Amino acid sequence: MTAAPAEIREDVRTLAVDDVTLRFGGITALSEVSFAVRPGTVHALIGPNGAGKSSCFNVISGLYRPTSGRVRLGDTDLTGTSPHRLAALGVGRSFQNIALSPHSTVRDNVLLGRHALTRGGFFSGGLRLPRTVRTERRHVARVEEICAFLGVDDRLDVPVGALPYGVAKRVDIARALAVEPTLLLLDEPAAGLNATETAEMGVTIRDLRDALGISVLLVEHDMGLVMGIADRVSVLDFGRLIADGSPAEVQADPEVIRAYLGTGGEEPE
Amino acid sequence: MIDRRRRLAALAGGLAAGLVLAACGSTADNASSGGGAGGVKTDKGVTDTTITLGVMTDRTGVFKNLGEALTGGNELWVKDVNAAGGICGRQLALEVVDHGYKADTAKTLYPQLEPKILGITQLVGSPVLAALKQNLIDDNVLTAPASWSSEILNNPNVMMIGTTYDLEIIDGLAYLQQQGLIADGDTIGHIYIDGEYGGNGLRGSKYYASKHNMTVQEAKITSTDNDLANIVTGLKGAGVKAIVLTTTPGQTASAMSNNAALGLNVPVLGNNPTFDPALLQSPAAASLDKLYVAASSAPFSSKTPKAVEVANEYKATYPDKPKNAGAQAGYVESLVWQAVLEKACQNGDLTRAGVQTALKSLTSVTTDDLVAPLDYSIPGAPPTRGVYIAKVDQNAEGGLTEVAPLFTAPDAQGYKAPHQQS
Amino acid sequence: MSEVTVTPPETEAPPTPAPRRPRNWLKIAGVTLFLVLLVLFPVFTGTDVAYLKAGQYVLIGVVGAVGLTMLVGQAGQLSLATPFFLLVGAVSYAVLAGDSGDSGDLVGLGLPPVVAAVGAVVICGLVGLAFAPVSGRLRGIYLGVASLSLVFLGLYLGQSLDMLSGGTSTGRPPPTFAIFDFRFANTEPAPTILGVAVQKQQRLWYLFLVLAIGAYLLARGAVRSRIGRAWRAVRDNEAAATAMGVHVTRVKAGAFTISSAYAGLAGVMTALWLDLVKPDENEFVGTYSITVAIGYLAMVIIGGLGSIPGAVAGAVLVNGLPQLLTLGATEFGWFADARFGGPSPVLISAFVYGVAVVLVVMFEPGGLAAIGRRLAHVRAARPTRGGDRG
Amino acid sequence: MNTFLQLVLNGLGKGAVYALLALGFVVIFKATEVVNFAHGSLVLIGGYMVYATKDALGWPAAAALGIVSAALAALLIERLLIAHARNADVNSLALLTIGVDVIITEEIVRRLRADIPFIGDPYDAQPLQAAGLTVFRTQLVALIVGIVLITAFFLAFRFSSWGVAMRAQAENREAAALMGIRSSRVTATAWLLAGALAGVAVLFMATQDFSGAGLGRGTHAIALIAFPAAILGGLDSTVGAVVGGLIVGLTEALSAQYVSFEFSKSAVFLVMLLILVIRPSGLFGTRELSRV
Repeated sequence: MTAAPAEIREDVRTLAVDDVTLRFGGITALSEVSFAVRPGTVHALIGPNGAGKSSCFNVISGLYRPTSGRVRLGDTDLTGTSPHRLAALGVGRSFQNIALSPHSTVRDNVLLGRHALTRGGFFSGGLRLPRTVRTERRHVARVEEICAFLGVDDRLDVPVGALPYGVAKRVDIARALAVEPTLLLLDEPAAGLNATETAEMGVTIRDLRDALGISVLLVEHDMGLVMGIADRVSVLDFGRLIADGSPAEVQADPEVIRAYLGTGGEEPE
Repeated sequence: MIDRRRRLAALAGGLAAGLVLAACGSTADNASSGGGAGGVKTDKGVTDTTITLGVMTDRTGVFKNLGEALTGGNELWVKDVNAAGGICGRQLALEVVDHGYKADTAKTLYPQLEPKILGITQLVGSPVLAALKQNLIDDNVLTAPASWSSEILNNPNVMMIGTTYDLEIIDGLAYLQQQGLIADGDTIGHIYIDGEYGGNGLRGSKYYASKHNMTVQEAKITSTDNDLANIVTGLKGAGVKAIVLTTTPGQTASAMSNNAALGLNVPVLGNNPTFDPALLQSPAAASLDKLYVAASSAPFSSKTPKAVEVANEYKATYPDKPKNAGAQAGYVESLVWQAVLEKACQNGDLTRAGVQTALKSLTSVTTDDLVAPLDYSIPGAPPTRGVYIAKVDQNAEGGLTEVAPLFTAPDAQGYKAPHQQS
Repeated sequence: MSEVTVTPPETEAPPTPAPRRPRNWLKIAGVTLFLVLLVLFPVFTGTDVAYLKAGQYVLIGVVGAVGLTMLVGQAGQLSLATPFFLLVGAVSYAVLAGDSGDSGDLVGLGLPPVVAAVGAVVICGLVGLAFAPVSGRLRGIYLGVASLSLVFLGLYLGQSLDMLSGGTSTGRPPPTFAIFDFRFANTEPAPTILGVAVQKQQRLWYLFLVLAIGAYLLARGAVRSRIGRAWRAVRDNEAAATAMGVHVTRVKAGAFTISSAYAGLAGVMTALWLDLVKPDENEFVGTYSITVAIGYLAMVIIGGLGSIPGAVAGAVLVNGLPQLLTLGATEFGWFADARFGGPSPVLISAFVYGVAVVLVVMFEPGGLAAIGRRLAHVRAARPTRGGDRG
Repeated sequence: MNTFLQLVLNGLGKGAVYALLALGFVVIFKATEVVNFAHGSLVLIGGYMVYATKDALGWPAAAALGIVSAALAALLIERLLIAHARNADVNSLALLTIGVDVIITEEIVRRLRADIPFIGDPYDAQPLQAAGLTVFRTQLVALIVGIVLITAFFLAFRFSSWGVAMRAQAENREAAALMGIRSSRVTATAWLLAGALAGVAVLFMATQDFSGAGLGRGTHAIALIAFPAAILGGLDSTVGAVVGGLIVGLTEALSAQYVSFEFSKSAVFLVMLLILVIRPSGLFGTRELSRV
């Protein structure tokens, strides 16, 4: 269960969530939450509905600014960083409700992930200078590699809107990978998938961690998936961190059991 | 015939392919020149049997009422002249195009029309005239515009028919003062459409005001602003003793009706384009009695014999066309052309340059008093300074009765038009 | 950032460049033929300059519509401000290249026409950029109506700043365009092509053709490149775009800037086409009016939002049809009863493009571009929004 | 002072009609999130029917017929076109209404030919004067009709089953559908009502008192001025429509006098722009048009 990745890359750094509190008006969404995603691990963030998982995820990805506390990636403070700069810092993310451009092809969608790795505006693109075209070809090649890795390389020219949900989900992850992240944030990667697809997704997540040696932080409802692939699990309830440990430790934690039973929410499968 | 087919194909070609088929036609220049019948020199628009004049009018746009009447007047004249044997041994013909008061349409139509005509006997629309100004100069096309702004007299190819707007207003204000309706030192309001037409009228009231120590309260509007309540409210606040309008008929109605509604009740002076007989059927009808119209051409109901004759002929020929002063104005436009053509014929030169020369030699074109005698010898100057003053009259045909035929104020004589050269 | 080249398991295939589609000789031949026909158009029209004028007018529409479809279709920002930028472009050209007029009351800097034209385009881009605080904050119809305020503002400024615009009375003449000593005017003697003299109108046709093709290629390249992907990402999902490193505010502002610059170029062309720069007298009918705003929007809808070739097709329909019908009206006596309430060229054109807009939205959101693609069997799958492939 | 008061009166009177027009936009937007660019052409249809029949039927019957015609025309647009464009998003549907608007407007203008008929016979150009101030009868009638109709709308939104269904639909389309609220009926009713409002508004618009012009292209254009009223109030707010209408009327009247008349139309749009930059969904609006 805790197999370490093949090799730990030096550029993969620890994501530290440090004493984060988030308030909206009078409501406290997160209260003094701290945990760390170690390099090369698959780290899951779970909790019943309304526990603050999404808020926490959005703080990490820069969409919300915490009321207090810090989020750090290695030595870099992410707290005050504009969300669009995260990609360049090596943070890739996928979305719960596939946020792809339905009318664009798979290749085009995944290429967007290369945005922070490339340069060029209207004129360099418009004039199709040889250099631009060459760079573009290199990135297309890499994108096709990534797509092949996720098993969507046979549909590169298909508009995403025409794909089955499960496939689109993989394209979304491919796009997050195209950022060449050292930290991959996955927002409910199994949401909407059937049992077979979920199992495949689990394998894929392990594979990509193993192959790329990056860290993965996922928010997930599907306990089967989480317990199957996570190296470490953090549990939120009512905005507080109530447990943080290996899947086995967490499953045995009485407070976690109470939180899940008490709300009548998702039961561990 | 080949030419026609080629053009039809080119027309289709613009939308898709098919151009290849069109290429079979020749592109040789087919303009003829040289001596014609009776040893008269000709170039474009004149053959041995026909003189063709162009009409660029508005039949489908905002000035379609005016355009229809003007065109009717032009056509009546052609009929009359041809019945009397034509000019210079040639019959007259009109080539009429409709630009719908759109400059872009006119810009496309012009090159199609230009090779067929000697000159233009009616051109409606300030924006159209402005857009075609350079073309008219380049091609040396003599044009009688349906615009009476002295601003356009810097175009040597413009043949002004009658008094200009600025002079109409000067004469009109002088008439109001003569009648004791305004006095030196008064404040007067002027509502004007921003543009060649309104702006030229404003020039007139400013000139008159400067001569009589008056203050002009200006209100600039666009040609689609029809609700003038807020403006008249403001003018009332400023204590104006009279309102001058260079506006559309619809705007006149609004000004008049607010003049009454807001209890201002001052005399209002407009010029030819401000009034349309249709106003008498509008809800503003009851408030129109304060309106004076100073116009370079006679009203539709004018008692001038020639005006009566034209009106009757017009009514008989075009029972459905709108009845407004455009009929006489159109007729008189063409009458001046007649004088020019006859003179050019005498000179033996019916080329475009020839008609220009003929025009400049005319110092007193009479039009059976449809407009005052016209003098074209001073470049940039209006050819006449007299106006007809009329007042709204529910019972008169065309809605106006003359109160002063051919009135010329002393101030008008001393006025120097913007492009006047002496 | 590091581009790690870890070969993922289960794929032994080496990285290959994007598969090149086999050259479609039929398509290349078609495009070549089309270009040859465009180049020879002045030969076909010969002395019938009227058709050339109509053709030039279509090319103006092409430049404006290509710029607008990038903004509306690719970047997802609805704009009705095209006429405003046409006006700014036309006035800027006249001011930069012009003189102070007969009476000396105009502002004119007397720059060379090429510099003035480029300057006018840049000015329009900057004005578009200045609108960024609004265009960045508003979406959809709100932005559409907000951009409409620019048309009203343009009317007002055009009327008030007559030292720049020449005023609504007379306007001001735009200086003749010239590239070094080659003037876009009638000259004696004039060069000829296949026996047809290349005079002012022929020269303007070639100038406009080069500008339109340039604008087209630039836009097509941009749409297929990084910036195009960023536009579409912002259009479809701002949060996702942000996560991928796209600076949403900047990209939005950039799209508005570029589209405004395109409209500005169309404005310079309009000035040269009309031989006149003159603000409209009212906001509903005229060269820079709301009718024009609706017309440009119709072009990009009919063509297929975001599609560059579609925008060209839309421009041909919306700008070309009324011109051709008008020419046909005098040439062949069509619409003889327009003045008795019968159909007129303007009416028929409005009907055609009104119906086209309705039909496209109802049945073919990809517009003419999608229809064209289907006819050409370029692509089997049904793309619903055109220009993701340019 | 009198000038100022008179301007305020003018502004409020016009504002009442703008509010009626803005309400037409709001009703449809609330129910369907579609912005109806064809509102101006509905106004023209209503006005044209009044013009075409008032000599034969008398004004009251013709006015009723005009209102019904505009309502039916709106219903037809919804049933025949909008309802069949199921794949289109709300922004595309707004563009569709632009196409519809172009067609109807050109056709009505063609049918009017040279006429620009005034259709406010019973009250037009019969001003009431008191204490040096003038109240235009048209605007007074419009104000009263406006107050009655807008009150009726408020009540209907709150208490009628249609109003409840519509609010539910406005909150959440899917949920409303699940709860068995027949969305197509709510939508159709909204269009019908908006059309009727357009039919009522035109009775005041094509008058000497209100617009100074009869029915024509200009009448259609006034609907465009009402657009800022709906937008600055907030497209999904009934209160917003009323407040927006009055703001537009007053801005127009006061800026015409105290800045310049030619600035007054730009002023309306600039006020709208200012409000939008501060509150992107308008003064009382709760939603931005398209969601992320």
